[in-house]
Amino acid sequence: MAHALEIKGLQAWYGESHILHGIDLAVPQGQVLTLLGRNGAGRTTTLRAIMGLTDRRSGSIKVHGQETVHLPTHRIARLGLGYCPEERGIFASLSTEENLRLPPALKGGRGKVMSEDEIYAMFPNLAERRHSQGTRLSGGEQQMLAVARILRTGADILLLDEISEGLAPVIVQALARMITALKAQGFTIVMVEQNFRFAAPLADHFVVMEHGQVVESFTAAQLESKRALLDELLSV
Amino acid sequence: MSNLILETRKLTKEFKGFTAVDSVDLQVQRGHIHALIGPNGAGKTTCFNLLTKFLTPTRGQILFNGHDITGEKPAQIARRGVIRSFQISAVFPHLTVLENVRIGLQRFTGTSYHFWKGLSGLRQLDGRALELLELVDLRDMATLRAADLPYGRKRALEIATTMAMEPELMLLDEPTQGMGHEDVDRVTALIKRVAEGRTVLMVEHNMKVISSIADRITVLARGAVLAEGDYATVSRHPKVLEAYMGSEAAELQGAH
Amino acid sequence: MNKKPLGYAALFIAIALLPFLGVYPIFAMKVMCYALFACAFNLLIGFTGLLSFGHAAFLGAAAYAAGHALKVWGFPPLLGIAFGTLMAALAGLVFGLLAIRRSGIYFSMITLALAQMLFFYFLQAPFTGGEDGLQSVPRGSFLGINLENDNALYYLVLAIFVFGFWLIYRTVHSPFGQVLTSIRENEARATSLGYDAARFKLMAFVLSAGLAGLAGATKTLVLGFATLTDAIWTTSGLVILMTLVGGMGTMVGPIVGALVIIALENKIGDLGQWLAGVTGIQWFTGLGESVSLVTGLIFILCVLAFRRGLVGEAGALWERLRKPANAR
Amino acid sequence: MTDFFGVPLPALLGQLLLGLVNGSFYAMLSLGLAVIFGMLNIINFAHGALYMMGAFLAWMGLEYFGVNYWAMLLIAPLIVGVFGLVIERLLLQWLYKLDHLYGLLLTFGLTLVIEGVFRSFFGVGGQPYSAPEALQGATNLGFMILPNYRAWVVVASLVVCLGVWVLIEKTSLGATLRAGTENPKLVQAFGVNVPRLVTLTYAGGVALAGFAGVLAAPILQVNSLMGSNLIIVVFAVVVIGGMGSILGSILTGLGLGVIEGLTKVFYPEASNTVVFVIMALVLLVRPAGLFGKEK
Amino acid sequence: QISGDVVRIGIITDMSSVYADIDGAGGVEAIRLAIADAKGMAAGKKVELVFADHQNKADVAASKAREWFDTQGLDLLIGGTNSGTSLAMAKVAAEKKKPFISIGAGTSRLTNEECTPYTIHYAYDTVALANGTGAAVTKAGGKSWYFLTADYAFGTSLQADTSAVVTKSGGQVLGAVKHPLNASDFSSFLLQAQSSKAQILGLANAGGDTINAVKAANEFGITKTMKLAGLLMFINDVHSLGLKTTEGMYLTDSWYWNQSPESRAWARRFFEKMKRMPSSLQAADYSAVAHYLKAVEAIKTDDGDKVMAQMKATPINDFYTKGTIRKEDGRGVHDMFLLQVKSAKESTEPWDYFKVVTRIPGDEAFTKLADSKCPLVKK
Ligand SMILES: Nc1ncnc2c1ncn2[C@@H]1O[C@H](COP(=O)(O)OP(=O)(O)OP(=O)(O)O)[C@@H](O)[C@H]1O
Ligand SMILES: Nc1ncnc2c1ncn2[C@@H]1O[C@H](COP(=O)(O)OP(=O)(O)OP(=O)(O)O)[C@@H](O)[C@H]1O
Ligand SMILES: [Mg+2]
Ligand SMILES: [Mg+2]
Repeated sequence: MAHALEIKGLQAWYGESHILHGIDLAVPQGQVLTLLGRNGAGRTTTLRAIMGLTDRRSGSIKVHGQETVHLPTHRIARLGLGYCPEERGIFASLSTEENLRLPPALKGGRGKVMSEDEIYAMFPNLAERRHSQGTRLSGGEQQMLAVARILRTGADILLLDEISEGLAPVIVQALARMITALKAQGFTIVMVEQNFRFAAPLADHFVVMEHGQVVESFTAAQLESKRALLDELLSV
Repeated sequence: MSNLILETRKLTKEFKGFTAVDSVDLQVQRGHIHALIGPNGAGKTTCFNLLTKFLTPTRGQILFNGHDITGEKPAQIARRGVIRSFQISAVFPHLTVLENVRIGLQRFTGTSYHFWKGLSGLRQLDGRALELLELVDLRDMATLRAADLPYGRKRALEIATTMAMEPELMLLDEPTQGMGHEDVDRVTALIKRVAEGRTVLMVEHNMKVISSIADRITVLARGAVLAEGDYATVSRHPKVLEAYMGSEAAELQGAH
Repeated sequence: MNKKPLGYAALFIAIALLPFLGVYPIFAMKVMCYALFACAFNLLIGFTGLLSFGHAAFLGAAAYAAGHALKVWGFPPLLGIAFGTLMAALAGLVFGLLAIRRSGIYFSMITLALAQMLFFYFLQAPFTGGEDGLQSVPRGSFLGINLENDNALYYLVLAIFVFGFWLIYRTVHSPFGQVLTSIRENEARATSLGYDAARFKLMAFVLSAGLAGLAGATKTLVLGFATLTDAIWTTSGLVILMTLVGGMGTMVGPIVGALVIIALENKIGDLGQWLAGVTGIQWFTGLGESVSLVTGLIFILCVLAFRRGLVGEAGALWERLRKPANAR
Repeated sequence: MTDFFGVPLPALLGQLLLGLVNGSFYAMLSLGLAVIFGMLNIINFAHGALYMMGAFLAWMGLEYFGVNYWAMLLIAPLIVGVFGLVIERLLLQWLYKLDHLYGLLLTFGLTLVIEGVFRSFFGVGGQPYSAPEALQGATNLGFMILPNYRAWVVVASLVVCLGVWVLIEKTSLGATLRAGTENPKLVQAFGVNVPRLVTLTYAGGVALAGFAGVLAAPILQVNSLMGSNLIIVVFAVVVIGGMGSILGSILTGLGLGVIEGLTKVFYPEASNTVVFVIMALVLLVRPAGLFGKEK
Repeated sequence: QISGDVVRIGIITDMSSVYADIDGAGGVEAIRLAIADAKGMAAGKKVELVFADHQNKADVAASKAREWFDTQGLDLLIGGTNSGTSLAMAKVAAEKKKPFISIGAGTSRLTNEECTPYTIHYAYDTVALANGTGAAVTKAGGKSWYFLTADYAFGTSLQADTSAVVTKSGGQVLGAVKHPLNASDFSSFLLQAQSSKAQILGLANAGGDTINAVKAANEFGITKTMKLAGLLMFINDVHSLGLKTTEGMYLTDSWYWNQSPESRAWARRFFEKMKRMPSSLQAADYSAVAHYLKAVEAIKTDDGDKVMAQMKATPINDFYTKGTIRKEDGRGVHDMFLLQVKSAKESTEPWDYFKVVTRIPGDEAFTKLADSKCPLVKK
């Protein structure tokens, strides 16, 4: 099976502090991988390192087989990556609509390009607040916008950081349905989730991180057998 | 004194033709942990901002202990004993954990404008500061820089600093957001502990937290009050189910 | 822990001995005035996080006010200086009320613009003598000691300098200073704790303006004149440079910076000629005519490579040298 | 003839028009500052020096290479832009992670250096430069004689300002620019080459200054200090306008030019300070400036 | 008795800023020429020159002067341009009892309120300029005046002095408009001036302001109806404006390089070195130092009091001027010239800019002793 994303020995630093100590991950095309771990385990950092947003990194990151560790961020993105950051990153000076339209279509992306109508159908809140300034949206609305934004670009590998955070239960359910749908359409997804109940039914693979290292890695099928271990690792 | 510590009357906030908070009559009982919940964009944070005057209400009144505080400035309101926390963590990153709390305590010494005094006066406050840190399990981290704390601990520090102000009313905006389960439980317990003898008004999405500590819940939707009551009442309210909790309601008890 | 006061005491005693070591008293006094000016500026930028680009206004306001009081009204020296300081603080209050509500770069630009307005006032007002300056300000006498004597004046200036420095040190290490720090770190949070951030910043600003005024008034007494140079915007730039070169947010940095910059301003011509002599490169003879060019280069260099300034970098080096030693 | 506070109406109209000419310079310079500030978060103190450079380039082009005004109107901004490119790559790019004030300080140092270099080559005296043949002479508007060149200045700068405004507020490139202003890393993570965008923005912003310089050369004295006198006033304009919007900086620039022009009639002594007085008043009422947004 | 066995001369002037062109490095070069002409010797001892840039800062000028007097045994201090610095240096020199010659300062206070026994004000002052231009132009037919005045001490006093002279000479002042320093745009002010219908527009300003004003006057066709008179202008200003814009303007100066064969000869020498023609100040630098060296040579001492007495006792007589230094207040008194800018056609060679309209005798140009406010003048 072709790996959409393949990471070997990834190390990353913020300034002087060494955060990731050799991460190995492989995500097959069209599957969902969830990164679990306690606060500060380095999951966000892993996603940022993939995008080249850490101060320094080393190791190997292959996107559709192409080495990217030496590439600048925008070149990496153009290989078909869509990143939804933990802090959402909604632009205050842009309206909701402009925020949505901001990310350019990625030439390298092989994913399905969602139309604006489809997006507004998925998030009616956004349709309603279409012309208001990006950061005037409520916390949850911003979260929706951040996810919606990368679905337009044709990225086929999505990196989603804590997207269920701060959302009302109804919306969380909608998101879960969306991810299932995206998966069915062939998107490859790497999720960071705190909300295990949200992530559990969606993922094909689970990776547990601790102190910048992978401590456990298993498939959905093995989930039940790993429950006890997980409880211990995550104190769920 | 009346049993109501905080009351709003027809509190309204409009942003360029959009009504974020729509004549809300909120009544918070002294000694309660009062939760404010609602779908995203319901106007909860805006409500907080109005109560602390980080935003100016378009209409309506805010009464604290029976005084009309609608016209007061943020710092004034804080001095009355209404202290808020922020949705994103707010500590003084380059000060030590101890100093963070001491800044809060310092206000009561009345020396804050004394630029000719030494710091020795402030050291007397260290004892009280450490007590507060003890309360949130931060005592052994007292000498660290706040910036070096893990996220969950920062929230705890924030609560300790807020406590230092001896608030009558604490406003907490999503205190458990972005926390691991471990920390969520810790902070929930913490809130319960610190709420003794004072009043807490909190915004929260985590139903487990709400169900375990809230005495009373107000549900906002589209800027207006949708329902109010204790957890049992609210969680069965059909409109709340529809607007907020979704089909998950049945299993709500075990959420998260 | 208590080594610091000792260090400062040593520094001041060393300064007190300078005239005996053949150092030019007027030069040393001028450096002290600018050092105090820079320290006052540093109180804002280094400890409150506000970059004022108009501090020359306070230096100038005090210089003219003190000069006028001493010369025309015949005030005794200390009273004249006090008057100048007061006027600067007053100007600081007005500037502060207008500027303090904006932060960051806006604050800098507003202070710059207000200072420019004051400059035009000084230029046009009759009592300042326009571009001739306010000349022949008498030094007078203090406690019966004739201050026309450079050495006598030297110790008076030293005393003023030590007082100013002490006040700044006190302010930084006071309850007030703590609140300032917290406001610099997170203004919204400080407000929510009940601190009226604007009032604290305003007070710091007035304090800094007053101290800058103290420096300006003293300078007038030392040199015997006040001119537009004191109030022009390039002087505001100069004090920033002094602080930057010495080290923002350090106590002694601005003093070192003032020394370096004043020495450079006075000696750069000699330096150029010396360099030309040593290297044989004729271009260096022109160095004396390129003060601002050299100043600009230092600015760029400092911002790019030595942001901590001389004192800051030295401190960092010291830390680095000490750490491995401890580890071993 | 109608009088207006003792000033004949035609004269007043004349002064208004002249104010507009000055306003055009303010508008163009504060616009450049606003664009650069937006994208790089740097207050480009060197803006005045680069404006001076534009004027000097116009003069040098004619003096040394016989290149005429019209060609220099294109070439000079280009050269200034390229120079900006070099500055950005060489110096500014290291400052983005730091506090804004370092950008201000660095460009302040840069101003001293640029002015110093020009001064050491060309002295401080002005250089003669006259308007191109086609624009010499004046038109009698009935109420005043308007030199053709001044009319051209107003038209040219209005066109340029409007063009920039459309580019930034109405195009997707503009949206990307605005987003890059806030969170460059994230925009880059969307696949936009942000460093290049930043460099080009700086180059574009200073090219505007260079363009203004060429426009100014026939009117004002071309000398090494012409920029530093102007830049502080432009700062005041920016504060009044509030830097919140591109349109704001243009309108404020023009408006203040006109107000300054009126002051020259009614109370000439104050014409240099009037901008600062207005600034103080505006700050009292609207701390964020006329068009600025409260944070 | 030459102190330190060397005659040390120092010049402190603006070498880097607004006034650097009219004095600056050229001034230093002129002094070098003067020393070279004395074969580098005076009273059998070597003559040395030191120079420094005061950056238009009075404190820099004063501290440099002080340092030179104290540590280098400076014998003569020359003050270049900028009034504030000259006033500050004069005080220092007086304290050290050494001669101080101010060349380029405009302020008349140097020989009035702030006079000292050791100050010589050599080339010109604002009174002389006012007298020169005001009287001569009015007599030449420019009867009605309007002023464009820089709104600070210098401009206002220049305007006041000139107005007085104009009225006295039978002219009429129709009004004035004040403009702030460094007003980049003069068009508004000029339109106001134009509507006064005066014959002469007196520019009571300096440097960049004058240049910008002249440029705008030309652009708005004001030069067609009014004649401009620059009250403080130097040849360098005309050079930077070009003849096309300045044609027909009046100005007063103490010297013009093309005024006599000796002047021409000296100016050539200067041109060789500096690649431009000297300003009157640079010529005055030469003249002042030469005058000093002759005095030292004559009395074989560099003692401050004696040299001052000698310099005041001997008339100046060189290519620059023929005149005296007034004993009581140190005012250099010599002829001034009303110059008019040639048209491009009339100009026959580079830097050939002026024709001399009238010569104004020194005692008419400068403040009369009777009017002096110098406390040293006994009345
Ligand atoms: N910009 C930064 N500079 C320095 N250290 C950082 C930075 N961002 C994160 N860290 C540190 O890196 C470590 C890993 O952080 P990361 O954000 O990847 O954790 P996480 O697993 O995503 O946790 P969370 O649930 O808090 O998001 C933490 O110790 C954190 O303090
Ligand atoms: N400054 C503003 N200008 C315009 N609209 C605003 C502004 N602030 C908030 N809003 C709008 O008001 C509504 C309420 O926002 P608020 O932040 O109070 O929601 P919330 O209840 O806290 O939601 P969440 O749980 O998602 O944080 C949202 O629709 C938001 O878009
Ligand atoms: Mg994370
Ligand atoms: Mg919220």
